[in-house]
Amino acid sequence: MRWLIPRLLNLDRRIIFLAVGLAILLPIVHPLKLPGLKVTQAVRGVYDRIEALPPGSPLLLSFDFDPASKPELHPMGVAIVRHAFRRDLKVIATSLWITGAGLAEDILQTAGREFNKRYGEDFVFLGWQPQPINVIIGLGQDLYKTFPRDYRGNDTRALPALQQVSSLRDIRYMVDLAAGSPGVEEWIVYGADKYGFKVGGGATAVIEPGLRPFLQTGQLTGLIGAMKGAAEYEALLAQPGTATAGMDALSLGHMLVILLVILSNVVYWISRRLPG
Amino acid sequence: MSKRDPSTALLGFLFTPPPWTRVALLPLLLLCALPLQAATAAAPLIPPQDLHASDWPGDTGHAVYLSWKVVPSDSDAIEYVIYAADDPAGPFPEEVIRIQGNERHLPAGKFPFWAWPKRRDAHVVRIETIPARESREGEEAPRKAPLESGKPYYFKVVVTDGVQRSESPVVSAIPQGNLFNWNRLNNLIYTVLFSVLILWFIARARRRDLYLRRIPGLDAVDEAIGRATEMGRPVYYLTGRNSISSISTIAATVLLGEIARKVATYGASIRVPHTDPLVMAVCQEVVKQAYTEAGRPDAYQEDINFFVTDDQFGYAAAVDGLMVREAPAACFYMGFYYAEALLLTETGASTGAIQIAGTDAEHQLPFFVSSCDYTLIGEELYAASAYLSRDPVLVGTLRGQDAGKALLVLMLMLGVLLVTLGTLFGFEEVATAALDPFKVF
Amino acid sequence: MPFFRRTLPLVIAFVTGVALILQYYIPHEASEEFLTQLNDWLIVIGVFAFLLGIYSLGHVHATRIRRQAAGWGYSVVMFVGIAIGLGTGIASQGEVTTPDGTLSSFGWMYDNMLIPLQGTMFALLGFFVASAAFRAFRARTLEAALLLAAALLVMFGRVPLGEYLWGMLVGVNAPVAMRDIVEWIMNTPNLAARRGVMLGVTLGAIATSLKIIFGIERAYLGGD
Amino acid sequence: MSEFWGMAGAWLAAGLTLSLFSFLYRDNPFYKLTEHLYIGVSIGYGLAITYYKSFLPKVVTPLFVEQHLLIVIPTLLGLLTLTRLIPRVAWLSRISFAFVMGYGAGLAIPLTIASLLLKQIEGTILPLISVEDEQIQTSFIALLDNVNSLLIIVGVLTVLMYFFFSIPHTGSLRVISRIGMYFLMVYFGASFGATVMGRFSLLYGRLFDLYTFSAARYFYATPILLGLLILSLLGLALATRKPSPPMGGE
Repeated sequence: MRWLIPRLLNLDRRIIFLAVGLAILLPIVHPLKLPGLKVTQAVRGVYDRIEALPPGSPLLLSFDFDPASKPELHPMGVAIVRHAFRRDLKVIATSLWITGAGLAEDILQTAGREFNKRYGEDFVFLGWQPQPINVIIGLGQDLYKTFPRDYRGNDTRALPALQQVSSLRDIRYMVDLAAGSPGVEEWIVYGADKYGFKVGGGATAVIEPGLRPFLQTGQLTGLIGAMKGAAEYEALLAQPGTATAGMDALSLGHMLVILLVILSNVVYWISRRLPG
Repeated sequence: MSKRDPSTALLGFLFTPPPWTRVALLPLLLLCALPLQAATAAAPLIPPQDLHASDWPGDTGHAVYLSWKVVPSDSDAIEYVIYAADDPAGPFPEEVIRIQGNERHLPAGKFPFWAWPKRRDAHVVRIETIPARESREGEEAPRKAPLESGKPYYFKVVVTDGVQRSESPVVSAIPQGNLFNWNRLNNLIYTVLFSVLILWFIARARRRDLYLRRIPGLDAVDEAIGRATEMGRPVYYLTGRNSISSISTIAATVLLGEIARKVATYGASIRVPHTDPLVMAVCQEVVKQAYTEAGRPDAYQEDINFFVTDDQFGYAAAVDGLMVREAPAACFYMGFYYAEALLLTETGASTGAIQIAGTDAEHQLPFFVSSCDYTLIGEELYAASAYLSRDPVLVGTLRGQDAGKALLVLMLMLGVLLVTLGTLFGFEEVATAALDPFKVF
Repeated sequence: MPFFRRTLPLVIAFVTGVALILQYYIPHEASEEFLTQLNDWLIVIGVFAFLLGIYSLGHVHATRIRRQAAGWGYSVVMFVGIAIGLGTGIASQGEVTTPDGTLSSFGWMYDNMLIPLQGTMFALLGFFVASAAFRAFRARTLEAALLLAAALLVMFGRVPLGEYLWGMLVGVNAPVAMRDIVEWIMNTPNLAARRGVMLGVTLGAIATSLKIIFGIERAYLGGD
Repeated sequence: MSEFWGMAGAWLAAGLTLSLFSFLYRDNPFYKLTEHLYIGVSIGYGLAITYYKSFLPKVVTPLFVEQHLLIVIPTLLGLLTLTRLIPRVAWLSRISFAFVMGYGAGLAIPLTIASLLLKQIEGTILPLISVEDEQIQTSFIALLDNVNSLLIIVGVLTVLMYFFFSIPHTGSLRVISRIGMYFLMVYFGASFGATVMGRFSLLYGRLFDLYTFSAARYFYATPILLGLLILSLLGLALATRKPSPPMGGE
């Protein structure tokens, strides 16, 4: 025991790196399909709202993330857009993060092809403009003025999908997929509460706990948290995707960290009791 | 988690009176109902009473409302149908809206008591669109035209039970843009109140010294520096990765002055690795000044502050390397940090140094708290710097914010008390109305 | 010209700030029109401000190359990166897809450079968080112990395996599922603390805004 | 895009990913090279998007094609921000910054009071008992609900009071702020757990791609590049034969 403790305390961290790599890689190479995924109320809150929107009504989507959060929010985006297309909603998308525009295009195109939806009629991508707060206010005041052209350069006034929507006042529900700021909080403060619509949140794990107060006040109707939330949404749609596939890796990774924290504290506790 | 919206209690009250009124009013209702029941069979429907149309207050000028009295014969068996025209003589071609006799407010919106007295004796209907005169060919539903600001509109209300009809006289209203939204009066009051609080406290702090409590984390500083002196090992001080204009970096430079002064007094040594040349320039001045104040200008060296690199993980890796080699006795992490915080504190902890952090980076705080011996959380960092610098703007702002917090605490306690007692004794309506000033409309 | 240098900016900040505050309370069409117009201007100004931010970063690296400071070669690489990003962008007119629906060179750059680069920078932290878990995260105090306990519960309960193990431990039909515990932590103590922090931070933000409007906070003006 | 470019893309992506991961071994030239490339590429991408998607439709077209005269004002203000780069006239940029900052501050105050103060206060004003049909509910569920309401109220109040600096934390305030601290710790704990999950998700994403690129379809990009990287790092270590000095500064 005595020889083990100092060795453990000064363990080369590259050994731990290796363990992490294996814990994540193993389920990729050999999927375990671990059971136990259950849908939480917070995720259902978004699903039910979209389910309740009448076909043909607009759904605003904001892709406020960049490639750094792709594994968490890309599957979520795909699931939401699929759901919207299944319900024949008109998807109006935008992005407050400049490097998110490419991912948004990719998600919309992939899901659009899958459901045979036509750009301009069934979905529109407005794109990105600088000054996120002003973009939200601008959409609330006058969509056509803020985005005279969509991301592909079309005149926004001429797009059929935007006929019924001239500002955020014509929107009843939006889903914001956010990795930080600008994101959910900005959409609530400058968009939803000012122009009178509801928000469903999709958030990375890092910011999700911080958004819970909005869930309780009803400023958010629901909250999809991280890859786990995305997997739950995929389960609701009965269409498993990349998030569901990632659950095994997360399971093993988490258990590894839990063991490490416990082991470390036990070792620390023993070392403090050892004489000398 | 269940959500209890106090307004649902209010709406419930509007449509179904609470139990105590039921008991009290029962005999009265019976008295009224008896002759009425006899009357309804024979007499014609009563046309809407006291009908008037007005501009909807506090809007851009595209809505009006109609209101008329509630009569005992209102029930779900009858309907009120509203017709509109842009000429007093009509025609009144299409119906605008149809509501049931027992509906009171449309829409069932929430309004504060000061802007909209909660009248239980009237039907109120908000109108934003009327049927357009010319509807395009081939369209199924009649087109709706929004009301235009400044143009007179004429309305009449017809009450019907499916067989009989009874018409009201024509009334008119002109929708107008308003200059003040009374629903937001409370918000304006808070804006003014907060402005006065902050400005007043800053002005006061300029005139005299205001009290701020000592931040307990500052006591840990002495211990850490004492330990460094004993062990003859350096103290590391990091100022975060934000630019010099951020509040947390400014706070970090203020604290650096204090810590450098103690280090100089004790005769220990300090190292400050930098990631921003501007912050470094400021810190050089700060440390020099501190050494002079401590009476040890001779001990000051230019390379106490040194530039490492401006890239995120590169900085962390280089500082980690230095820490491992020099085994500091104490590490201070003040200011704003991003994801590199994890790398820094991990290595710091593994060298066995006393670690003291102070940051307002909410996402990094968990990692600081679990790997440092003491952490100044969020505003505590500003408070520590205000406490040390005695800068009137900093101190005044903190005191002003404290007053704001005290106000919020009072609002919360009062609110919870009112709602709880209201639920207990059945006066939810009064309780929720009393809480209107704390709400958004 | 001290008026133009110092007073005029403060007057502008004050007038714009007060006008915007009042706009919230004035529902009249003219007030809405004012907001619409001014807001659009802000976006246009933002286009230029964006360039300003990029310039200052470029400037740091350009100076480093000129002075041949330590690691100046890496600064050259950064400019090569800019050239790749901008060059492919110009070649594809900023479109990630070509008119016939295939990937443009800009899109190719985005998919094969930007996505892996940005993704990996933060994926690295997955490794570091694990090693920090072992080497740094200690229950030194009661507070830290509470933090670690909450963290362990959340980590355990938010993965399917945790839910499954909990089911094995207490029985699948137990009245309390693992996710209920996690959701309770998230929706009760976590919510309360975050809301307390939020209220404090919001008051701080309002104070900062007020100080900008009243010309007490002038750091944004830069030095003289 | 041809098959060649698809293959080249996979090799490039795998190579960039691996050289960033090489930081796990230690800070090394491959990592630094790739990191600077990353900064550059993001800027280049940002410039291209800003020019084509923002500058052209929001400035050039309205000004020169549609000839909206009003756009001249923000364009001038925008150009003024750039004077910050010319020290002699840098003060001119203050006019634009004053406008932008004043606007942001004025816009934020009433809206944050509404959404972040009042709405949150409203959400915290919860009744501590449940009454139905004039009966105080004492069922387990109802009581649990009440306890949770109480916890939220106590948590918000104590955390608010923890950040109170005008009164010394002695006596009852000491107890209150201690409780506030415990609530904060649970919040940080939840964030901690969540952050671990977030980082692992990202790691999963990258490792998934690397695994995909190791297939025969991509001509074993990952293992080949990994091998090359390890060899080069080994070579580098042999060439220097001493721990790498810290960069810059000293």
